[in-house]
Amino acid sequence: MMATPILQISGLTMDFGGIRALNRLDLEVHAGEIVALIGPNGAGKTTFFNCLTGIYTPTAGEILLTPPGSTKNVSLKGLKPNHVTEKGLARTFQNIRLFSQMTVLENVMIGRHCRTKAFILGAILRNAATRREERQIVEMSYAILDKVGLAHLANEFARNLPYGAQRRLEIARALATEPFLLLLDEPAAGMNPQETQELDRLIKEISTDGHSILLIEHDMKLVMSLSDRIFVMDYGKKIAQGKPSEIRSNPAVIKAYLGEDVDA
Amino acid sequence: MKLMRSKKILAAAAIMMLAFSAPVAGMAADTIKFGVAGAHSGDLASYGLPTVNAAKLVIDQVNAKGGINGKKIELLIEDDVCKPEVATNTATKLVSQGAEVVLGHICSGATKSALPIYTNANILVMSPSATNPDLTYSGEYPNFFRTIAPDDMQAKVDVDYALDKLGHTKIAVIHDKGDYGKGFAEFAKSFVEKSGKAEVVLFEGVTPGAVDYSAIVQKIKKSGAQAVIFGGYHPEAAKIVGMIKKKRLKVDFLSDDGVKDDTFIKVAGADAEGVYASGPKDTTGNPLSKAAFAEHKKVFNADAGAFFENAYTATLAMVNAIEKAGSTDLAALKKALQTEKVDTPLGNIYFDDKGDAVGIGFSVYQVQNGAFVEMK
Amino acid sequence: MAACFRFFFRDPGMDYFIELFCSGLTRGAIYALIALGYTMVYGIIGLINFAHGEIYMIGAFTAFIVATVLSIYGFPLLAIVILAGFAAVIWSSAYGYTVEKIAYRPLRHAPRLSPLISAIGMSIFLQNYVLLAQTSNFLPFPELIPEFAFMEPIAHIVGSTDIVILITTAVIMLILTIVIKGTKVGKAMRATSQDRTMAMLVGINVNRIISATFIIGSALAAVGGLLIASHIGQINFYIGFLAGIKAFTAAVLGGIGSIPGAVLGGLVLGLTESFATGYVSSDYEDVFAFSLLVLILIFKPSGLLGKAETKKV
Amino acid sequence: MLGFKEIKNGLLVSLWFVFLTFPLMVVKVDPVERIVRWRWENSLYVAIGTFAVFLLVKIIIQRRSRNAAVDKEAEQKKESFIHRVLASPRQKFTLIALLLAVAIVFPLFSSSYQTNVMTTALMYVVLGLGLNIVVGMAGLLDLGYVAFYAVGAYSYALLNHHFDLGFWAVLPIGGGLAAIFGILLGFPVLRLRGDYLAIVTLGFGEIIRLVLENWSEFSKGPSGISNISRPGLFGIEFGLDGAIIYIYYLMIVFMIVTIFIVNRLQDSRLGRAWIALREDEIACQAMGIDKRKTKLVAFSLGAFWAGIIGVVFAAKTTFINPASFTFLESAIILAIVVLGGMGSIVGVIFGALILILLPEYLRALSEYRMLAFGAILVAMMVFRPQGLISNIRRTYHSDKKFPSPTQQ
Repeated sequence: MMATPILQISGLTMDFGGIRALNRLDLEVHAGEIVALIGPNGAGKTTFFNCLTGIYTPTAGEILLTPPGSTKNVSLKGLKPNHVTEKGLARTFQNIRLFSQMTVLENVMIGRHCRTKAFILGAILRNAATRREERQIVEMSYAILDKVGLAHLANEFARNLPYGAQRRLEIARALATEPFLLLLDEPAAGMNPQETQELDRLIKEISTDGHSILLIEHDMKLVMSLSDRIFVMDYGKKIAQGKPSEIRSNPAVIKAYLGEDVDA
Repeated sequence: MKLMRSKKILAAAAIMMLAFSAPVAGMAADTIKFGVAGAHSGDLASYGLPTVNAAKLVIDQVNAKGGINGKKIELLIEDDVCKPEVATNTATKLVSQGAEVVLGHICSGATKSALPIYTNANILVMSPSATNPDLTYSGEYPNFFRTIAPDDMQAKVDVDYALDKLGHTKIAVIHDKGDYGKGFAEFAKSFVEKSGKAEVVLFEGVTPGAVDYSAIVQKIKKSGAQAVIFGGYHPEAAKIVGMIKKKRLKVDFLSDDGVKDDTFIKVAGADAEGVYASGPKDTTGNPLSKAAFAEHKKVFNADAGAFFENAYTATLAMVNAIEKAGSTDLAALKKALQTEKVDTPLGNIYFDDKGDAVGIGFSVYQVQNGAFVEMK
Repeated sequence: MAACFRFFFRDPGMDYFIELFCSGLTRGAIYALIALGYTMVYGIIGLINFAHGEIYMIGAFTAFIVATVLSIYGFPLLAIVILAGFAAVIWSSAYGYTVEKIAYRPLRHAPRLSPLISAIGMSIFLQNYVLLAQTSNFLPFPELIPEFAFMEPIAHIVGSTDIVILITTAVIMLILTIVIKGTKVGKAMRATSQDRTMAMLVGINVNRIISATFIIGSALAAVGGLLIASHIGQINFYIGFLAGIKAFTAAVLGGIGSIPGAVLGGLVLGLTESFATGYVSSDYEDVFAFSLLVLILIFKPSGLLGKAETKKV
Repeated sequence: MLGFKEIKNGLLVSLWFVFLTFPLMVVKVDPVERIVRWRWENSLYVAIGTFAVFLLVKIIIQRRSRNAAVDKEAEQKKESFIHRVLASPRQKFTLIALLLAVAIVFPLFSSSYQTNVMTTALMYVVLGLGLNIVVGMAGLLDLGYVAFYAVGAYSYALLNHHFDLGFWAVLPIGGGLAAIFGILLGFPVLRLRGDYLAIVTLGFGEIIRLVLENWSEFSKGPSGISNISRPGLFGIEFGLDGAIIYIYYLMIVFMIVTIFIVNRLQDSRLGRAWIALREDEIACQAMGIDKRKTKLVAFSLGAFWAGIIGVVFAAKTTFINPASFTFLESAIILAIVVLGGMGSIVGVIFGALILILLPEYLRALSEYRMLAFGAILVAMMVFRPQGLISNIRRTYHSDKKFPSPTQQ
């Protein structure tokens, strides 16, 4: 018997008015895994992420999160995004959503928000505890930036970074919240092959550090290189799942990607 | 190099700060400084600007005749937007500039906040339009005078007229939510209630500047009121009487000094016919009043506007007091104001020890054929 | 219309209700007329055009000046009404166009709040401009719409001005809706409001469309100015500010950016105020109006007919 | 320098303005006397004036664009002058010390009027800094800020009137009550965004004013509350001139404390959360920030300062009525924040000094005062839409060194 999966999704359904964007999805992620979620445009992948992270409240279904090494699970359904993050699940965005008027370092420092405490009085008095906390935030943020290779740009404005660096900064910001499960929404979109290669390395490194990763990606080369398992979605439904080698030869997947009408 | 430049700029900044703080004007001893304060911009400008014109007219005449006791009068005109906090700045500015007497302020609120500053500097203040009773009754402002009747006196005249002369028993009291209108309305309400002869069937405020008053008129109609006593200014009064006519409502409309203004008749036109308003006695027959309005028309080529006569009277009274007292010393001025009678557009007046004008007299007017006619 | 109601309901309570209802409709239609301009401008450039109330005031003033001059020179009433209306529309549009060009166009790519402050500055400027150029006093606005004889039996409930205002508002709303749905300009407007860059790419002259929006909005304000001033019977330089705030409230209430929304918002606001005055107290009519706004926005954060903002993640 | 084309355009523009201003500037009617006056001379003034302004603006724009390349560097230098001064500790302290010295001696050789006006300006500095938390940092457009100011002012006025409570006792009460009102307002509007929030806050401001105006039993209505005590100092009462100077120094202290606190808030965990909230609400929540709590804290802290200054306001004017708390007041405070540069503390200080002192010193223009004020507001926005002084973010450094990776 395997250990309890850290993320367990069953029957997840999301309706927008009359449109069913997600149709009874089941999915599991185990500790230490890199799982990819692929599918044609409009398949509902980002909606799936939004349901997971509390931006949408799913119509039906259950999302259970079990921290590694623990047996107690928590339901994420109906939780606000910030509580989801507190529970240990962080994400990046497909359309980069950095805080553009803040520096690179501050963007990462924001990620530390839910793991720190200082409040109004602490901010005003700047007592020893607050100073210590701030110091720790800065040091840790620098360390994370160093990991993604942006430490030397720490005091630049986020908006001035090149595209690839912005994507990496999004990852750094998410890592700062100390997630055990990281959701990456098309992290390689718009990157050139060299940047993608660096990203490949970075994600593997993050994985070795003990983070589990669930990612949406269109770059098949990257997906095949990274993933332990792959889920394929189309029209809000799961159409296939399995190891990269199995997915590569799955006829349903090929059909979906080639755009053939399955029902016809 | 860099540092030197910044030092220069710092020095420049410092000099600028000093320049700001330098006294605005030197004290020229050969003129009498006459302050005029009130709302000269913003929504209430139409009540403040006529006072400026009145002061200009009177002072120009005085200066043309060689001034008072050989001294020319210099006007210091300051805007207070009818806001208490601006009025304190206005007042300190006038005091700093050496104003020796002040005509103003226009609104009771602004006057109240400004008065302590003048009181402290022993400067005579005379308002053409601040009607709040406390201003004179409380005794806190010995330097304050006015040429308009306080709210309670105006209200008493209106209520007596409605109850005794017109014999109404159901009165609706409406006001414009302003310090003048509401103050007046509250007195009117209490006088009606105290009289025992009539009841107040409606007591409500309307929002000045609202686009439509038909709902409140319907409510007046439903209340069964025989008369409406309105506290406020002429623009709202004109709108309400217009609506009353439109809704075919038969009620008498009585109002205060803020409505007894020719602009009211001009704006309300035919709707104004039959409206009662209380105001200072006997002005249309007064040659001084005629002359004042004619002068205004000649100089400014426009109608005078609200409180013009009161302001004209106040200016004359103050000029006369300065002349008789021979100085602008507060005690001397007070004595002159209280003892020396002066001819004004509002009649031959002097002031009582509280600061209210005596001799203006107060009566009720009715609009008949496009003019205010005094009701005997 | 109301006469029929009266025939059926002899109950005085019902009478009072109908009277208040009619008052509310008129008031609401007035708000709606001004709100249409707000909503159009907001829909297209996302700006709360605080100077819109002043454009309305300038329209009323122009109509006043032209009407008075013509009546002094002895023109017949019909000619006065048409010419005054025409002049009000021309000059209001000209002011709207100029204000946009001076105070908003240079700020097209500025931070979001800058045009708002510019608009507040413009509003203060225009108020004081009229104050100085004309007078601070209230002026009598000539009655341009005579009391129709056939209305006499119900004149105590609805006057002819009320009817004209109601009909005008309805007609304008219809025309606007048709223009925006059906014509080329309307399509270009919708395109510009949805995505300015895309509109530019497909060959729409965005600046011209924005100007057109200001011109149409201002023309509506002028019509409103003329009718409302004629209804109230007086004008001064400050009437635009207060009416503007209420109209803006109406526009938001109905869902800012939506033409039927502005009209609905205006009517809801007008009726609320009228009933609040009639059944509670006019002391608190504005408190009711704003409380209603808050309540509606809490339950429908985009207003009554506004499109819900879709969260694009 | 100016070609034929500009002259022609200038003529066309002035012609347009002559047309535009024709009915209002030229015709003046007296509807009752039935007289029309044609003031043609005004058309001439308009034509000349517009032409001159047009050419002036053209020259400025031409010079700007011609020297664009050269200017850019200079521009950047100029823009960052304040920043450079602030960045260098020595210059910063010289500047602060100098300003402080000027501020301290200011009332000693200026009239009460000057001191009074300066006090008003300082009050608006603090109000601006308070609103800056809400609008500038947290990005919540609040058009009803004046409501909290009113809450503070009425707290002091009423408590002083009924219970004879002193200034210092009410100061925290006023601030606290305003903060509670901030939370009360904050709750229902949490879901609203952008301009919907703006109109609801505007409505809230109006509601507070209307209640104060109409609920006479509570607030004495429009006739206001007079004879509010001026602040004392350990039981010492001042005369009028003394009180003016005392309140001035009080405001200097308040301003310094406020700057100190706001500065610290800005660079704290909370301040970062506000700015993140302003930048992107969704990303902000996804990073684990509690949107509700962060917004409510912003509202209540902003309101707190408005309440404090409200108390000072009541004590300074000794009389208050609802006329002081109109929408225009909120608009002016907002203008201070936007004009100064959203989120920038130094900017807000400059903005307040300009916008409050300007109308006072424009008094020389008498009736053209507010006209000029409106025009200047527009002009400042058109020529400097981002505000006078843009915000600078604090930089942090690690103990470790992270060298820039050498390019491969």
